[in-house]
Amino acid sequence: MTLQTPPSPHIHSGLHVSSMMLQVIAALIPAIVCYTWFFGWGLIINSAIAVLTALASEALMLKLRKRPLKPFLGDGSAVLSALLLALCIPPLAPWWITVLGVAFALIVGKHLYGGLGYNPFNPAMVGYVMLLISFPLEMTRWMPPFILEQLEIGFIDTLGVIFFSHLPYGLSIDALSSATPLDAMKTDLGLSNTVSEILANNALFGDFAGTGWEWVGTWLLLGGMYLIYKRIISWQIPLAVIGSLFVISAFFFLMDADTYPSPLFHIFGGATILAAFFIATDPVSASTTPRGRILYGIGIGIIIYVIRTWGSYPDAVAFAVLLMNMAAPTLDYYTQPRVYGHARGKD
Amino acid sequence: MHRLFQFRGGVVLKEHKKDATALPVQPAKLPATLILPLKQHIGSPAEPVVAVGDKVLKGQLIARAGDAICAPLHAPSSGTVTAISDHPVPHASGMSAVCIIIETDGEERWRPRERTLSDVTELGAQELRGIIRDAGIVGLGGAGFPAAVKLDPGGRPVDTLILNGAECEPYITCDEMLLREHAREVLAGLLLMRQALAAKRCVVGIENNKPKAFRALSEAVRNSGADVEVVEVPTIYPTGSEKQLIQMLTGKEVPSGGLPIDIGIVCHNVGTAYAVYRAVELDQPLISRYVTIAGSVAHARNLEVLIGTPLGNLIEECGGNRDSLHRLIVGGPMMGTAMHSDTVPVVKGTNCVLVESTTHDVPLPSRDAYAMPCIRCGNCASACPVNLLPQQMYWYARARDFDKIQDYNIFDCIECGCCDYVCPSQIPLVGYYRYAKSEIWNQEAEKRQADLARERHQFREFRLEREKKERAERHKKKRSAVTKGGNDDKQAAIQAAMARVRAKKSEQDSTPKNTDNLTPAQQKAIDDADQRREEKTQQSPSESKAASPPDRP
Amino acid sequence: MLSALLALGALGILFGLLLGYAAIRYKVEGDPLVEKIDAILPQTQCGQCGYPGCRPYAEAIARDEADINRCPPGGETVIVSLADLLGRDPKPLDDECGEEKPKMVAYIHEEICIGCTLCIQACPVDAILGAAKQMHTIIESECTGCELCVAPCPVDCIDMVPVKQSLDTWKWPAPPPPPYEQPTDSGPDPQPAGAH
Amino acid sequence: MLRQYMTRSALILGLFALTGGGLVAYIYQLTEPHIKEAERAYTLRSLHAVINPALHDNDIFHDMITVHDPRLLGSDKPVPVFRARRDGKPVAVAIMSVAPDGYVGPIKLLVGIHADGTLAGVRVLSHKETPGLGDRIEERRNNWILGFNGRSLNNPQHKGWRVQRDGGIFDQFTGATITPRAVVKAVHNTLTYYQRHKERLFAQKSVVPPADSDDKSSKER
Amino acid sequence: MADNSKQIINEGLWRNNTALVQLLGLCPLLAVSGTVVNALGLGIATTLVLAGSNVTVSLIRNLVRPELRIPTFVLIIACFVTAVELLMKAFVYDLYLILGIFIPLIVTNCVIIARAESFASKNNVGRSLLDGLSMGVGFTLVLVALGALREIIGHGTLFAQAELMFGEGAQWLTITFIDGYQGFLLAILPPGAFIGLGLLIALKNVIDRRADKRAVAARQKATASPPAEPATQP
Amino acid sequence: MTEYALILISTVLVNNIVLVKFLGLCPFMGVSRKLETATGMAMATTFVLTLSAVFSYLVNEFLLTPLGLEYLQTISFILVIAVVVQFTEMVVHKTSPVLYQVLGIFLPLITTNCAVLGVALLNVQQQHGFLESAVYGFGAAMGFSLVLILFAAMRERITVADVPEAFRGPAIALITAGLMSMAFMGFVGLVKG
Ligand SMILES: Cc1cc2nc3c(=O)[nH]c(=O)nc-3n(C[C@H](O)[C@H](O)[C@H](O)COP(=O)(O)O)c2cc1C
Ligand SMILES: Cc1cc2nc3c(=O)[nH]c(=O)nc-3n(C[C@H](O)[C@H](O)[C@H](O)COP(=O)(O)O)c2cc1C
Ligand SMILES: Cc1cc2nc3c(=O)[nH]c(=O)nc-3n(C[C@H](O)[C@H](O)[C@H](O)COP(=O)(O)O)c2cc1C
Ligand SMILES: Cc1cc2nc3c(=O)[nH]c(=O)nc-3n(C[C@H](O)[C@H](O)[C@H](O)CO)c2cc1C
Ligand code: SF4
Ligand code: SF4
Ligand code: SF4
Ligand code: SF4
Ligand code: FES
Repeated sequence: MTLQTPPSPHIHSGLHVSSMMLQVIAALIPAIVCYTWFFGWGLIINSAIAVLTALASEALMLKLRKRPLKPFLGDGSAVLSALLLALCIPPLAPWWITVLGVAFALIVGKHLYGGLGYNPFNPAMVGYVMLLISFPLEMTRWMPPFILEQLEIGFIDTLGVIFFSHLPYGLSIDALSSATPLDAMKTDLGLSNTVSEILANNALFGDFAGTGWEWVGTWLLLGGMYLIYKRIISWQIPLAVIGSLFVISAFFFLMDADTYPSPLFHIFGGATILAAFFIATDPVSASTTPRGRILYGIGIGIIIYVIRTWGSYPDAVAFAVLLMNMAAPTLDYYTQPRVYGHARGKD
Repeated sequence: MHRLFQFRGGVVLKEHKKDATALPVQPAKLPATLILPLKQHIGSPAEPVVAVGDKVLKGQLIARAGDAICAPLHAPSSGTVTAISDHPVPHASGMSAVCIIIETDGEERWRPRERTLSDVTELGAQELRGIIRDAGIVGLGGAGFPAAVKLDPGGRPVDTLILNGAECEPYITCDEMLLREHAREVLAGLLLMRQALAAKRCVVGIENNKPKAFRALSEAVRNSGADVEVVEVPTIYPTGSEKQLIQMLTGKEVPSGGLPIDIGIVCHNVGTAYAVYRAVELDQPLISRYVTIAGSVAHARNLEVLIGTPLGNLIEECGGNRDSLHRLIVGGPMMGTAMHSDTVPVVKGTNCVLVESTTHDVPLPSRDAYAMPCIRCGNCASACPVNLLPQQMYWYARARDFDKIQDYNIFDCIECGCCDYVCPSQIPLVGYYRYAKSEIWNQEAEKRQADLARERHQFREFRLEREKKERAERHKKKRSAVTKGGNDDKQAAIQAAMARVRAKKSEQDSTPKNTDNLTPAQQKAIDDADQRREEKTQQSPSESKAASPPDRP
Repeated sequence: MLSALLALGALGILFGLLLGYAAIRYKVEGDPLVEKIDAILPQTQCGQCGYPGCRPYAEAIARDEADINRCPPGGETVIVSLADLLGRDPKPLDDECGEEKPKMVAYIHEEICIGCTLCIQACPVDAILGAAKQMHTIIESECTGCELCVAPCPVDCIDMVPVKQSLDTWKWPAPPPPPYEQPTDSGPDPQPAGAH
Repeated sequence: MLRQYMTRSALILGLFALTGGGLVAYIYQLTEPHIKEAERAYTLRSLHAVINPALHDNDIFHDMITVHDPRLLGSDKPVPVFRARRDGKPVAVAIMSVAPDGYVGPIKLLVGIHADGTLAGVRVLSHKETPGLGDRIEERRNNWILGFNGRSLNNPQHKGWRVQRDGGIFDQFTGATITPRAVVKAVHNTLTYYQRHKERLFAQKSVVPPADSDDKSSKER
Repeated sequence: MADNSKQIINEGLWRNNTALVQLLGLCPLLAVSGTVVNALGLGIATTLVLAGSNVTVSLIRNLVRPELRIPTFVLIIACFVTAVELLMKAFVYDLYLILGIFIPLIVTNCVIIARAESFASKNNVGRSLLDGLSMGVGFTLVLVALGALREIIGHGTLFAQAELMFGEGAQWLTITFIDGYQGFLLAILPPGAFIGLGLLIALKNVIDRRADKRAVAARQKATASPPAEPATQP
Repeated sequence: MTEYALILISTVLVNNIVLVKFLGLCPFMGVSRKLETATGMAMATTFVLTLSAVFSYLVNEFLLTPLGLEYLQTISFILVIAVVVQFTEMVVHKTSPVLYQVLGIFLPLITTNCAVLGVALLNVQQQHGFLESAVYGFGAAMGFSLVLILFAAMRERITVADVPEAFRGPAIALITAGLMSMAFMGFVGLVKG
């Protein structure tokens, strides 16, 4: 009888990568349901396309790299990336947008680096930014929430739009597309309107951010809280992202409320909440030291605000995340925590 | 109430301490052979003072301490020395080392008492340390460092003596049972240690999952009226680690690369205190200890085991099946070492034998068959009690970047395994750190060797150069002497030739040129060789052809 | 045309003066690089690199005359360190120099030795003891395993034996890479090269 | 020693500089006329895209002045104005004005205006707008820019000089309103400038275009 | 010698290709590979300068002293570049405008100084010329390949604006693959340049590895066959 | 003052010399294998780039323009750069062995860094004044240093990643640079002009 001689420790908590991923997916579901309620079946269809593409790309790359499929297809990370990317794509975007984005995300953003755990950039955001800079037209064609336009396009109609660019009877593409609240705000500010005028004159804006969007944001917030509670994500990144965005937007808002929208608008507008809890927290591409995570989050918050306010893009979450992904290894290197028994102040 | 300071990180583990504390401790059965590795401690191996065939008495010295950091060895029972040879020892490598093997005679005959009992409170520190050293006591809590050395503050003031009764690993209960059954003796041992150290205060830390042990010791303290604080500490792994316990009890941190004594603290295990008591008061050297046997055995329990008892005997005694063993861990599930064989003996530092067999339900929830890639989730860093970045160290260990890994302070890692335990990718992190550490040590050793080789090579170059020059000089002299010609020069030429002969002769007589600057070890090697040479020249050269290659020193 | 010539000529002369001045004024001698390279080499002094010892090889590298992958005793570790130091890409060991082998030491069968002293003359680190017509012995702790003493021995009494492992020299093996990361085919392998 | 060394260094480098410089200068002299011609031809091509060459008989390339009006012409640097004449009488001007508020950055325009104030043509000289969205102002991609031909300050009336979405008559692009808006505004401003300074624009004495200043402006593409 | 020049050519075109292996001259490579025509234009200009400077450096290689080496080489290169620049300005002005600052920057194209330093300053004129030409052509080939890749993916065309280089008559050269192709902007934008070159290098790795494997297999066969031969003999 | 700040933001982020303007790519790819060397290169380049931007401005303004010799810009600028680099190297080598250890091997490489000549030429092209030229040069150098250091830290991680064989080394590094440049596109429009 030969005895097993693995190194210590000989027991394990039983935590597993796939269970983490599954919990994150679970935390997204309420928000997805809410999104569908306000914006129709588009997201569900896109998600399905995205997940299928993700699994196919992942399987293809694993085959090419001669790696076993089972542990990696089953780990849930590809599905999660796909869902997060689908959440960022306009609900009525043509199918090939989703396919291209997800495939790029997983092949270039993830597998060229060695797959799970090795990608320095957030794959979903790599896919998204690629789409945004390559297909700005398709990627900026959002739709208004149903309750505003009194229109409701059903499942079949949505399929028609996504797969065949086939518009439902009696609807023009213009009726189906509208800017996001952030986009509208930016455009109108460019026309020298004041924030309060803009908010008052456009039904797109709800109680504190965009109609519909604010509810999606709330559900995402709850989901994120759940993840923090379960210790799937650390508190540092979400807090730093939202905190820094709040501080900097409050500063400008207090200086000049006419040209700078309120902190609440910034936090619930666009993809801030999604980014803070689900995207910036992607463990693989984020900073991993406690202090590094705080700086990483602050960086994201500030970049989001700077680009939103002075740059060309109405929302900047994806850029901010990628930019800070870039900085993460450097941050990790320079923010090593003080080790037990080492003098304070000298890291 | 004593103020507690929280250390960072750590994990809460599931307890498995109930089973083994149900039965009282009793001595284990006397095994037929006792196997006593010469090195059961940190430091140099002990040197045998008995020969094969010698009869020994229980407690008799069988190997003496060679230098300062060493511990002598005593016969745990009476019997005959049957061999002094290689035998598997409890080591992760599964390798063998030199052991004294004693066949017991079952008589358990003690050696005569060496010291008559005096009033121990009057013993001086030096005397106490002498007794402790001669009793072969090493730390019983883990590392096995000779206790007498640790009890010598070397002139530095000792503020606090900490007695470590935390016993934070699941399954292990030997310290708890010891406290429950011998609280008074442990306390006495503690006071003796304090006497040796002249420590200002004494604190005993006991995890709050051992209320009985805590009560027993508190009562003993109250009864004796001694000035000792007994403190309950929270049950978080690894409170039992010296550094973490010190931080928890005093709020101080042992400086990196330093020792607790540097901040005026000495920490000992409760078992060590008990051993000190027995050595000083009862004149009994360290020949037995409490050992927990747990896991896939019918009766998990603690036994008082003679040092040298093979593990297999203990497993059988507790109703385990030696044939269906799957994994055999010496120590706890977090820090313990998996053995290659169950014939290895209990040594002084063995506190627990954890058995996992294929026939019993497997009690240990272990890692998956293989690891996923690290997803940098940082769970490991949150769990690390030393505040390291395990994920980075893993990353560089994998990449064999041993310079970088030292930037991440790998040598502060206490190998507690917390990071490993919480890692969702189930990576054998500690395995990587051990690998990296031993590679680094090895590289350093090689570097030292290379430096030595460079030095010797340079010296040789220098020597050759010198010889060449000398030769050239001589040559020149000779030539000039010859070319001068004339009668009176003849004389000079003859003299020069004679000088040459003399020089050559003295060169041959003196030791070879390449042995100018030697270390004692080298000198010894030379002497040995010379001796062999001498022997050889007496006997005929072809006789001892089968000489084996010498071992590396 | 003329102004162009003048302007450029003037610039050229000015800069030439400046650099000529600096070349003399700030002249530096010696090359600390050799020391650094030499510190990395294993000092086996075996000459497998094609140079008569480690230092000459170090000098050759510093002069950019020799590649960094010519030292078999140093193996991959040395190549990687050199690549790091010199900012080059590591490459596999040049197989014309030899291959990486486990560390060995020489052992003289003392009963065969005739005391010819040829091995002493060959040993680059004076690791052999003995005198004419007397038995010779290797000082094991000094022997670098360079094998240079093996060939000269007229009676073939020198063997290279592997360094014996003890508990103190034992190394923890690297945990085996998970099966999915086993290198799939040839090419550089980023994984630790398995257990030692 | 030092002096000698320095002089030798200086001589060597000076010699090389001299030889090289001589050769280059020689080539320069050979190619200079060609270069001048190429530059002229290049600018003329743009100019002729906005002003029909049949309409004038002067050397429009050299009949140039620079004017300065940051508010209406969108640039705080002097802006070149080329003048077309027939028989000495003013026919048209081409103004290199700038639309400063493009989506990404300023958009350089060449606005051709007939003497009567109608637009002869507008072209985009350089811009940084989003490819695929804002870049449809280029003639290469879309003939939107030709929609200015024939317009004037009164055609449409003031309110009409906007994109449709803001209540004007000019198309915008789906998903990109800002770029056309900026261009429309800049063209309107340029027209206004012309209206105000018409007389002076033709009267002022021409400066020979410094060869590199206009090659610079076109280089930035 | 024949073998030697073959080796020089092989080095330049493939084995030690400046762009794919040495990773030198990346700036122009990435910046002007938006279309094939631009790429070709810059490639030719670079090759000319490379060959010219290699020859000159090789001629004067014994004249310079250490502290002046780099300044002198750079000076020579700069003269060639300025000459090329002036010529381009005079005769292909439109192309000159598009290539813009990257014409003068040929001076700092690391390839050129690297070849001057590591080859021309140690070899005779003939070999230096050959080296310059093969390195330059190797560089141009990669430049054109990258240009083609980006142009096809980005615009769906090939040889667009050929008239810039070959005059108005050359418009027919332009090939349009898909009419109404919207374009995949990523390929034309800066990121596309980096990623495209990355893919080309990966492609070269794959090809090399295949070749290596084949060579190894061939060698094994060669060593394995001799014992087999006697068996085939009657 | 804001003018200079804008130039800085523009050169560091919006028109990053490496990722957007495509200058200085060879050192960017060549000396980014290790964080420490990258830091050394960044420091050396910052010094030389700023200095040569200033000197080139002076040569252009007071020698070439008055004589109408603009076509000799390339030649004279590169001479200036080569001399600045060479001089710096010799001085550092002699006066500060420590600094030379850090920077020594990078200095000669800087001559052939397009960014240095590029900045000198761009300064002329954009008609920058003295201070503007200096700030522009410094900003470009900061932009270079920023991405070089970030890139080096990323590469250290990528080299130990399980990258597919064909992509190991320069291929994946270039793709990373591509993704970095994609991220930098987010700054488009931050400074109009
Ligand atoms: C290599 C080594 C050297 C030590 N040297 C001393 C020493 O000189 N004096 C001392 O009091 N303790 C010394 N110790 C003991 C430590 O202070 C500590 O108590 C011992 O390592 C037990 O700690 P552990 O079981 O937590 O690992 C040494 C320990 C080791 C491992
Ligand atoms: C992670 C870890 C856990 C430990 N747990 C205990 C423990 O529970 N009880 C104990 O006495 N020693 C424990 N030790 C050993 C102590 O650090 C220390 O070596 C010992 O208390 C010193 O006493 P000794 O010299 O008397 O053995 C642990 C060490 C480590 C590194
Ligand atoms: C990636 C991206 C690029 C854009 N590029 C341009 C552009 O080049 N020109 C422009 O006018 N608007 C551009 N926009 C702005 C939006 O499309 C903006 O909403 C639009 O100009 C407002 O007009 P709309 O109401 O017609 O959508 C861009 C937006 C995004 C997200
Ligand atoms: C908390 C959390 C957040 C995640 N966020 C992302 C994300 O933003 N984008 C993404 O592609 N994958 C995300 N993942 C999935 C996974 O980490 C990712 O695919 C890895 O980058 C793949 O190596 C996330 C996973 C977790 C646990
Ligand atoms: S816990 Fe495991 S997966 Fe998470 S960062 Fe640490 S090593 Fe990586
Ligand atoms: S084993 Fe080392 S790294 Fe891991 S938690 Fe313990 S001290 Fe930290
Ligand atoms: S091969 Fe290595 S060990 Fe041997 S001489 Fe050369 S450098 Fe030294
Ligand atoms: S004894 Fe032999 S093998 Fe050892 S160092 Fe000397 S010559 Fe080399
Ligand atoms: S080509 Fe630009 S730095 Fe080399």
